[in-house]
Amino acid sequence: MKATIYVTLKQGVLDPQGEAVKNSLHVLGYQEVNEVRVGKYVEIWLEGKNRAEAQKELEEMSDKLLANPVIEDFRVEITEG
Amino acid sequence: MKATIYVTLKQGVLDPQGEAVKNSLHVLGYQEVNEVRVGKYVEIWLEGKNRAEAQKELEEMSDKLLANPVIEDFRVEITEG
Amino acid sequence: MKELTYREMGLNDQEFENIKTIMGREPNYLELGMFSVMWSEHCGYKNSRPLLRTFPTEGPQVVQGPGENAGVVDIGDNQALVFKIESHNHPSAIEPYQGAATGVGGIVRDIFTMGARPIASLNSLRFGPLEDARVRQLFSGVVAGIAGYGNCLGIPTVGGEVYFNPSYQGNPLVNAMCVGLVDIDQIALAVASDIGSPIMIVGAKTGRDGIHGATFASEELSEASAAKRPAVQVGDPFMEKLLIEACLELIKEDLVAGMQDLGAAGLTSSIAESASKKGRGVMVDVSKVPRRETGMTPYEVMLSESQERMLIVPRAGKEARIEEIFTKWGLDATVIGYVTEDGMFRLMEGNEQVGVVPVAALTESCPVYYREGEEPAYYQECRSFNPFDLEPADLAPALINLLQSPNIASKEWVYRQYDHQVMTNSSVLPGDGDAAVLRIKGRSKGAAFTTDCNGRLVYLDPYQGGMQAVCEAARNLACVGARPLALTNCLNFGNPEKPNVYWQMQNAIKGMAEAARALNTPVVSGNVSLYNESADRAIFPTPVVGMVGLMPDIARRRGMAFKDEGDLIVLLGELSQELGGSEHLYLAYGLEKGAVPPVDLAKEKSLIELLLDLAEKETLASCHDISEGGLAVALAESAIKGKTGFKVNLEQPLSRWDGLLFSEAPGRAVVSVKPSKLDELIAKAKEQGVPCLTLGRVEGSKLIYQGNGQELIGVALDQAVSTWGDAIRCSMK
Amino acid sequence: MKFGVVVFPGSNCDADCYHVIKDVLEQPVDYIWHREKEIKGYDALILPGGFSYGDYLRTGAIARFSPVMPAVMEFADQGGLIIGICNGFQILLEAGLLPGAMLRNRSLTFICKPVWLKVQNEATPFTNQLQKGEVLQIPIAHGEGNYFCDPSTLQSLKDNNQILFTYCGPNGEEDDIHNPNGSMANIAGIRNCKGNVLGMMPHPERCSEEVLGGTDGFKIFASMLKWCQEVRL
Ligand SMILES: Nc1ncnc2c1ncn2[C@@H]1O[C@H](COP(=O)(O)OP(=O)(O)O)[C@@H](O)[C@H]1O
Ligand SMILES: [Mg+2]
Repeated sequence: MKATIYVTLKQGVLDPQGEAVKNSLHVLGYQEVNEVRVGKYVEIWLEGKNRAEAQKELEEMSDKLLANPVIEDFRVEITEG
Repeated sequence: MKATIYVTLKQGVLDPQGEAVKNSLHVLGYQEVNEVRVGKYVEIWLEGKNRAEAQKELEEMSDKLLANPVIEDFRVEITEG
Repeated sequence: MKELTYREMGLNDQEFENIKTIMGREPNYLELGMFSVMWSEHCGYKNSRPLLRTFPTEGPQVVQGPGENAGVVDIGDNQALVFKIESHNHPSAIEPYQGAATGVGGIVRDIFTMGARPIASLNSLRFGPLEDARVRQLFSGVVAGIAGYGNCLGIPTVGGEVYFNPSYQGNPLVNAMCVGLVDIDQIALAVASDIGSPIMIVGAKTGRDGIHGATFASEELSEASAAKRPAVQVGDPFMEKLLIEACLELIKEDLVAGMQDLGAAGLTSSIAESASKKGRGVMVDVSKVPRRETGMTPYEVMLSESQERMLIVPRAGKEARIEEIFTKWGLDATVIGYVTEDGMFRLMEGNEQVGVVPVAALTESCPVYYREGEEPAYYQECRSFNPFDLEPADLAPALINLLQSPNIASKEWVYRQYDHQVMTNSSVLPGDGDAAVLRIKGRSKGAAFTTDCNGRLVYLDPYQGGMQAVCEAARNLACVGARPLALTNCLNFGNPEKPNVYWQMQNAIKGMAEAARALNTPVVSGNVSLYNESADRAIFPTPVVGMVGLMPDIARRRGMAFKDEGDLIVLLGELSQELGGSEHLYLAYGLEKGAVPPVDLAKEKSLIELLLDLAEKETLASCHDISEGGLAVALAESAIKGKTGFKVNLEQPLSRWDGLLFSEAPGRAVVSVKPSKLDELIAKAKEQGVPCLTLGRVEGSKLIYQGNGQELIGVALDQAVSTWGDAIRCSMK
Repeated sequence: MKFGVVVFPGSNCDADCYHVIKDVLEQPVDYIWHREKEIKGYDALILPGGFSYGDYLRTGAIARFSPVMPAVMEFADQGGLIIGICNGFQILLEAGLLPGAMLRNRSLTFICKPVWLKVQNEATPFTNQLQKGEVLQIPIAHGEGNYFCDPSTLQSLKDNNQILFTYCGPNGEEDDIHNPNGSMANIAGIRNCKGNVLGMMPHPERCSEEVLGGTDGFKIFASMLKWCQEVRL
């Protein structure tokens, strides 16, 4: 089974990286870009488990390790299997 | 309009971060995890443009700046508007 | 954001009454918020100010004492060192990486705000035991945060200290120190004087980060604090780097009348502090402040602790040039108000007045509490404990345990993550000496820096422990060959409203002040962090001392590593048996007790003078002070560093040896010399009246400790190296 | 010999390189601000270490689009000497002046420590004062120095002797234990085909004076000077 976890900075948390990317896109002439936020995209391949169990476990993993709940939100998506 | 760009390491490029995450997940008792790959998840909000144009520009941005073709693949997805 | 009551803002009923009296009316929400942050311990020092006054703050070397963003000491040639240490304990407990990173950012701003180029960072860290997974997470997060921010700025992190003890389990300590170099005629101060001159803000946009951070830093950590927690500040070291370069350019061209960083309590504090110096007022339009988020209220704007922002008061007619420089660095400066005559802090939103407070009310009127200390019960009980009532432990295992104790073991796992060589000045690197040594480009002189505090000793005997912290710092500087000049300090204590905690503060500060006087190292800056308590207990009182020193010729710097086979090993200072408060007692018996070996300031002073004298004559091959782990560990460390063995022999009538080997009595150092220089050493020691005892020689590949000619401990060098070298790295795997 | 040190926002070894050239090598040197569009009258450029643009997104990724870069590439075309150190190396990779890319250190941590380097090719403008096989000690300080390229690129690097420095042990052991960051083939520094552009992760400017504990790094700057004064003329 394959799952994808999207980790993004919480609303209102400064994203220096996004700022830097936006500015450089402007320099490259892409003026139409208003905002950029950079997050993490984690792909996990795992065995056995039914979807429900897996979902639960993946949420745990994200909360414990993949995301930093203090500044980040996450979303779990089981993409295959 | 909002777009999302997924940047992932090419097949065959080793992913030290993914490896590390996998190992710590095992330590945390999630033995069922077989592989982990960590990529970037870039959200871009932009103005005007029709979908087609936007798609084209976003591909450019990704190719030039957001991803490094030597080690990374990318996928552009226009999510809203 | 739901409205807080004055109590939730951390003000007590009496303080609220005072505010109403000062104002002659009920303050509005914005005004109340401003009072609450300015009157917090973090900004107002309401509990500590009476004690801080007892510090010696003057001396011929002092250019600027406490009261500015950082202290300044003269190092000759129209040059000065600008330095300060500051805590970021609570933010780091919540989010270790960002908490530590923004801690570095904050102290670095204090330094370049003075017009100085930051040249070195140090940090003093305290955590619970490494066996705890959460602690390991905190530890690695904090170290990564310091590295992430400091490395990006290109300021070398050259030193510091790390201790692990259960008392810090729920409340880690993260103190960051920064040192800057400035030409004395270029020092900038935080003042807004010329009436009508504009006030500019530059750097990051203002968001809702860390609102009430200052208040938050003035309360005990609890489950609740997690909920109450303001949006965590995220650091942007790249923005800070641009600010450093741009601001130093302004100073170089003499374009600013006043410059102030935005730290705790954000705009409120930095504007109030700048205005108060000359009794000025200000008119500020909050709607002009560039925002990162929409719909922010004046309250949120004025209390935000968004990082990487500076306040600039330009010299008349220099605005244009200032704009130019900021534009060059890709920064935009915005005028948000101007200086007024009437001493009032006026806040507008567009053309509506949203608040007005007398500047002095926020600064000078901050209440001061003269509290009563009370000697805690544990004090006498611990003092009266006699370690010699214990069965002596096996010596060899005891030494191994000491070498692998994370409080003594190599800190390489930490400093490898810090760029400690950028700026190409570092000439005694982390781990190689008792203090960091930097060359001053274009001069033959060098500067040395260290931070020190043994919280356990301060807990057992605040007065002795406070003296110790200052003495150890000075001794460490003398060991590398630098003369101690002045100190900064970060007073990490528990809740001052508890008489036992206040007693700890009183006595620790008394000890620090006496030692600072005796050693002629005045206090020129510092920071106070109180309420360091978690559910179950207060931390060990931990008044961290950061000290700077000067050596006339950097060629005479000294490391701790033994050099050549055949060199003689000499103890400077007395043989001691006292085990009170030692790491050995803790490791071998689980005890944190005993009378703390007393400091003799006169002896400390003569040891320091001797070490400086020997540096000038380049008599010594190596020099290492005796601290945690005692004589045995000091010898082992010099051997490990020198990749060589040694043989020493101790003589005494007593039958037990644990005292002699592991006592942490102050005022001592282990040195090595070429045999040809022994007489010179002995003569010098006599002159200074420092006892001087030849213990043995550098030789072979084994660490051999003898007592009255019998081998007490024999450890292979390789074993010592791996035991000491791998301890922390392995527990962090 | 005239040097130019290119300064990007966030460069932080620019002053260190400037100091080595001016005060140790005793040659003329200027800073070149990243907004400059023209580079004239220089014999060699240094792209210094640091965190250009905070190294956000990828190290060197944003700097590579600085206004100065076209001029830097033209300078390279015309055969001018370019040495990219640490972040400078990363920028050269992103700009395509050198092949390959940098991944995060396999330890995932920043590493600051002295390492040993084996000189693989002495017949270059950057190594002519060194011996093939000679072992140097030079410090590294980076979080992303884990060099990667595809197998065919690696082969051509080898075939054209483009690998100048590899990580090794004190006695030249080119093994995994002495590979600090996981770099492919222990690669620490490479040059372009033409031979006038060098990228290396270690910091020679940090060990060019006794007071800093070593002078091995100086030999690289000395080689550039020698090449400029003799070989080239
Ligand atoms: N423990 C201390 N010893 C000496 N000076 C101190 C101490 N604590 C604070 N100070 C001084 O009080 C002033 C205000 O401190 P602080 O509020 O930390 O400054 P900032 O607003 O720049 O952070 C500074 O000059 C600081 O050096
Ligand atoms: Mg300040």
